[in-house]
Parts: sequence; C-alpha cells; structure tokens
Amino acid sequence: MLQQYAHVLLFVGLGTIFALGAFVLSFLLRERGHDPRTRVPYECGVEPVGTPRVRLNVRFYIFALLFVIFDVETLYIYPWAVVARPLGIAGFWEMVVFIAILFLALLYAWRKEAFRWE
Amino acid sequence: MTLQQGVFDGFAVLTLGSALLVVTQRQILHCALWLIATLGAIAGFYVLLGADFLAAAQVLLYIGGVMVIMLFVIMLSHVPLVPQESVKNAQWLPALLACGLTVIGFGWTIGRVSWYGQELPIATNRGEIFEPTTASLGQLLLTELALPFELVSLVLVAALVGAVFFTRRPES
Amino acid sequence: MVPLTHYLAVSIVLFGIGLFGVLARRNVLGVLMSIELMFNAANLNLVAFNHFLSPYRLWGQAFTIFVVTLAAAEAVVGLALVLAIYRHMQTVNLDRFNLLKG
Amino acid sequence: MGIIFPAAWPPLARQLLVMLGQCAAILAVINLTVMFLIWLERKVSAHMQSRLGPMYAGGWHGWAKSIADGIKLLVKQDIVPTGADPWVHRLAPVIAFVPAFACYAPLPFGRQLAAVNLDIGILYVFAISGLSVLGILMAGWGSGNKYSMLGGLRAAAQLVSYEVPRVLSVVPVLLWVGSQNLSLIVDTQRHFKWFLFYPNPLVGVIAFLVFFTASVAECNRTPFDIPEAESEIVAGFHTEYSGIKFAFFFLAEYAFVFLSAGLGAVLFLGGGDGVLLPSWVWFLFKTFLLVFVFMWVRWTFPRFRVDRLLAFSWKFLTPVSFANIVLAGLTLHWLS
Repeated sequence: MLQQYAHVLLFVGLGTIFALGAFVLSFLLRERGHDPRTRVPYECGVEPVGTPRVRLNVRFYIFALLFVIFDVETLYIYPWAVVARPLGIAGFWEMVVFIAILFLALLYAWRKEAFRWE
Repeated sequence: MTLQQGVFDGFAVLTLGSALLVVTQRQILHCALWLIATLGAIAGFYVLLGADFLAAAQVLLYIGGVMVIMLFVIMLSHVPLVPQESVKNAQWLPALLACGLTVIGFGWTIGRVSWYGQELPIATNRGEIFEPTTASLGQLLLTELALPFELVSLVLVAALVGAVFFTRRPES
Repeated sequence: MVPLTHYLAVSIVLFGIGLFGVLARRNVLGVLMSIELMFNAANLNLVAFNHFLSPYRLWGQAFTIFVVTLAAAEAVVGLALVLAIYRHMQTVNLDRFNLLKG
Repeated sequence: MGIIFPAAWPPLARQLLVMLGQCAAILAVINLTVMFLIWLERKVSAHMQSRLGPMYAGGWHGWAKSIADGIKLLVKQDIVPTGADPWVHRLAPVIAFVPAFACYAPLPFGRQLAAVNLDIGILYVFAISGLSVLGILMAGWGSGNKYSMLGGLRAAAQLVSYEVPRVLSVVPVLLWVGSQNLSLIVDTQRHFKWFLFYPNPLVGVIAFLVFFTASVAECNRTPFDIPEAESEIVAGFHTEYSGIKFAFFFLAEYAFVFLSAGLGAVLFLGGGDGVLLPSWVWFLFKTFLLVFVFMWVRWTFPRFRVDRLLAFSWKFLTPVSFANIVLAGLTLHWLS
C-alpha cells in the first residue's frame, strides 16, 4: 500500500515541478515592463476607489459552515456505504437515523432563512 | 536509513517547521497557510501509519473544510495587510517556560516506559501491517461504536444550530 | 521501519508548539489555529499507538475520527462566535475582549 | 511494463523510475487533452452560434490555436499589483493546478489502466479536488483588489456548496460495489451492467443527474459561473492575473472539466466497458461525450443569480441526494 502512496506523492511532486518549471520558463522568456501604472489594481480602467478591503457581507460564511457540517456527515456515510451489504438491514436503519437527524439540521437552517438575503 | 525513514524525517521537518511558523507569523493569513502545510504533513504521517481512510478524511475535512472557514473569517474580518500590534501578548515568556516544561515532562515519561526503543509492534511479532482500513472502520463504527456514531449527529446539529444563531443578522 | 518513539516525539513537540500558540498569541484566530495543532498532535499519538499496538482492531483510528469531528464542530462554532464579536466590536484582538470585566 | 533496466540499478530506483514515467505520461496526456478541449470549446461554441471560430492558426480549422494561446501567455508580462500579497498571489495558481493534476492518479483510463490502484479511490479524488478552493481563496486575497476578493469569496462559497451534493450523489455507486476503488467500480459494471440503469434505474439516473449538475457547478461553468461573470465583477478572482499565472487557472479549470467527465463515465457509464473496441477507446468516447454535454449546457442556459444559485444546492440537490441514498439502501437490501 505504501508503494501506491509513494506514487501519489510523485504525482503531487511532478505537478508542482511542472508548475514551477513553467513559471521559471515564463520568467526567462517574458518581456520586462516597469511602468508603475500597470501595477495599479484593475477597476475597469478608472482610478481605484477606497481601500481594497471593502466591507463584505457575512452571508458567505453560512455556506462554508453548512459545508463543514455536511462534509463531516459524508465522512461517516462513506465507511457505511462500503460495508452496507454485509451489515444488512440493521446498519441501514442506523444510517437512516443518522441522515434523518442531520436532515433536521438542514431544515432548521432552511427555516431560519439562512439562505434568504435581505 | 530506509526510504520510509527518509520520508518520515521529511514530514517531521515539514510539520514542526510549519507549526513553528503558525505560532510566530505576524500576518494571520500566512499563519493559516502554514497550518495547511502542517495538516498536509500530518496526513502524510497517517499514510505512513497505514491509516489511508484517515489521511483522506484529514485532507477532506480539515484542509478542505475547517481551513476554508478559517480563511473565510480572516477575509471577512479585514485583517490589515501589514499588522501593527506585535504577535505575542504580554505573557509570552512564562508561556514559553510552561510549554518547555510540558514537552520535557512528556519526553521524560516516554523515555522511562518499558517498551522504549522496541522496533516491531508489540502485539504481533510480524512486520508492520499496511491494509486498506475503510471496510474495517465501517464495520467497527456501525457495530461496536454505534452509540457514539449516533451521538455525533446530535453534536453536529448542535454545532450547526449554534453557528447559524450567531451568524444571523440581529433583528434590531 | 520507523520506531514508535519517533512518532511520539513529533507529536509531543507539536503539542508543545500548539500550547505555546494558545498561551502567547494575541489574535483570537491565532489561538484557534493553535488549538487545531494540539488536536492534531493528539490524533497523531492515537494513530501511532493503534498502528504499533493493535494493527487489526482500529479503535485508535475510530477515536481519531471522532476527535476530528469534534474539532470541526468546535471550529465552526468558535469561528461563528469570532465573527459575531468582530461585527460587534470591530476587532479580533484578544486583549480587547474585556466587556465582562467589572 | 517490461522495460529493460541496466542490472546495476537497485530495484527501488527501477520502481521509482517506472512510477515517474507513468506520472510524466499522464501529465503529457492531460496537457494535450486540455489543449484539445480549449480548442474544441472554441469550435463547438462557435458553431452553436453559427459562426466559424478559430480558422487560421496553423491551417485546417485553426488546430494550433491553443498552442498559440499558450505561447502568448508564456511571454506576457508578469504583473503583481501594488498593495497585493506577492507570495500568496504567485502561489495561488500552483495551489489551484496541482490538485487538478493529482486527482488523475486513481482514474482508470480503461479496464485496469489506472496509474495508481488506490483503495480509497473516489474519496481521494474528492478530498484532493477540495484543495482547489484554497487556491481560489488565496487568489482572491492575494490580488489586493476588492473585485477579486468578492469573486474569490463567491467562487469559494459556490464550490463549497456544490461539493456536498457531488460527494453524496456517488454513495449509491459505493453501496452496490462495496468499495471505493475506481478500477473495481469499472470491473463491477462489465457486460453492460452500468450503474446508470443496472440495479435501480431511478436511483441511477437521479444520482447521475445530481453528480453531473454539481460537477458543472464545481467547474465554475455556466449556468453556474457567477465567480467569473464577465458582466458583474470583472473576471472574479483571476482579475489581476495575466501571463503564465492565468494560464494555470485556465489549465486547472479544463483539467477539472475532463476529470468530472471521466468520473461520470467511470461511475455511471461503466468507463472502458464496451464491445469490439479496446477499453480505453470506450472510456475516451464516453468522456468526450460528457465533455460535449458540458459545453452544450454552457451555451444554452442563462446564468443563475448568486443567492438563487447557492440556495439551489442546499434546498434541492442536497435533499434529493439524501433521499437517493435511502432509496439506494432500500434497493440494496430489497435485492439481497
């Protein structure tokens, strides 16, 4: 099994080397421009207004939060799915209870209008 | 000096190096990126210990989930690009002493126990065992550990309810 | 064949670094990240003992999965709190969280 | 592969070299396929809008258009905007590309043609493809531009929201195969017993549709391409990127499109399972069929609004895939 993961490590290593190699190649080949105006953040051509860190709304956080909760859930569904056949009907009802409880959590988030934006 | 020991040393250096950078970096987002490197190295340790499902779980959950939320909060909380206040608070010296004592204490205890320096696994006198773990984990989780398995869903619901409560706009 | 004590040494030092981070960092997000370090140090110990002492009965790994789940739940609620505090007090500096002081 | 090595080399070096050769072969295959996909997308979208698309670059139907693009991006000036975080800005494309490439390790290009026969195949692919969200967030933060920050957050919220139904929609396939190994999933579907309709057509079709929709959203393609909606926030998280850095975001996107199509073929259409032709030909045929549907969808549907798009995943796709898992469990135990 270790040999397979050595192969995966090689994949990641080769991908990184390929990316860095392309960067170095581009560094050698590309043209040099030192006009400071080209380094101004792009805002459809007009002068940038205000600080780059504009006030952002919190609503994006809700989705990342739900994602982690349901990602943890998928982490428990995968081992069950792999051994579902030998486990038989008992394991299946156990899993249905697990999924039902978390489905309630989704309904709670839905009812609390977590998704509606003012 | 087998290949396995070499890879272990590489992961160890990566883990401890990036962990040190997590606690000392000035810009909080760089801390988060170094923490991602630490979590990746620990996933590598799990592979070296034959826990393949756990390594995927670590990458899927910690790096793909918890760290994404951490980056969200950092971006939403407008941490300045060049932070002004110093990284460490007033009590950093006593904290350093306390942690040093803890590490030395743990090190001393594992030095004194009976199996120190033993090579092969104590229970089985054969070599290390590397087998796929998902099936046996599923079997274990759903039969012997059925109760904690169901309690976990309650913990997740509680976490979700709490977090949704805090991020909802106060109806002031 | 990497002996067990090497894994324990790495996890002990990692735990020490995490503990230092919790005690000495000024930014609350830094503290939360150091807590994640301590969680991972404990997980590494669990998996190492499981691999060396009972490779066939994966109780150590099952326990680690529960630890990872609780760490994720803790991070979710903790970060929601930090965001709520930030929205209220416009700062993530731990020293300024002293509203409850008498 | 019976490659003859000089006897002096230790077996370890020989093994590492064979592995390196496989990785390099797959890297070459992916680069060529991505270049072909970019060209194909230009031609297909052109002909759908009854125009010709690239015609002159390199003769017949502008086949060298992608190569020309690549060279152009290679020699363009590398601009790091002021007020940006230089290292995070430069590292973002690498973090976006490497997972896209590492996901191809367990993918079986035909029967028993997978580079690495991983036991946790499908979970490995979802775990590693989850890392590209980090590259997008780093691009958003590192560019020091409020449009790319907003675009980065939107793209991350979308990718994260559609990861859940995508991961859940594959569970019925695991139920029937009893393993996450992609090569084993392909072998179980031999002799035309594809999971799209084999044990339970209803569950199979629902799972395939949810997986396909979530994959379209995961690749940031219309109708789910809010993050780089040209009309709204300029070019989203890769506003400040030009030259080779932009090329890697582009490479990562098309590598994910081909990967999602490949997964769809392997999981639901029995990739590599077909009559006369060799298995890898069948796999490529099914994958390019799905890639064509990806492109077809792009030029037919209008774009979703942001909150409607994110709510669609949580309010429709996730409940449907939960119900699908319960249905698949019932089918499994009703059959046995």
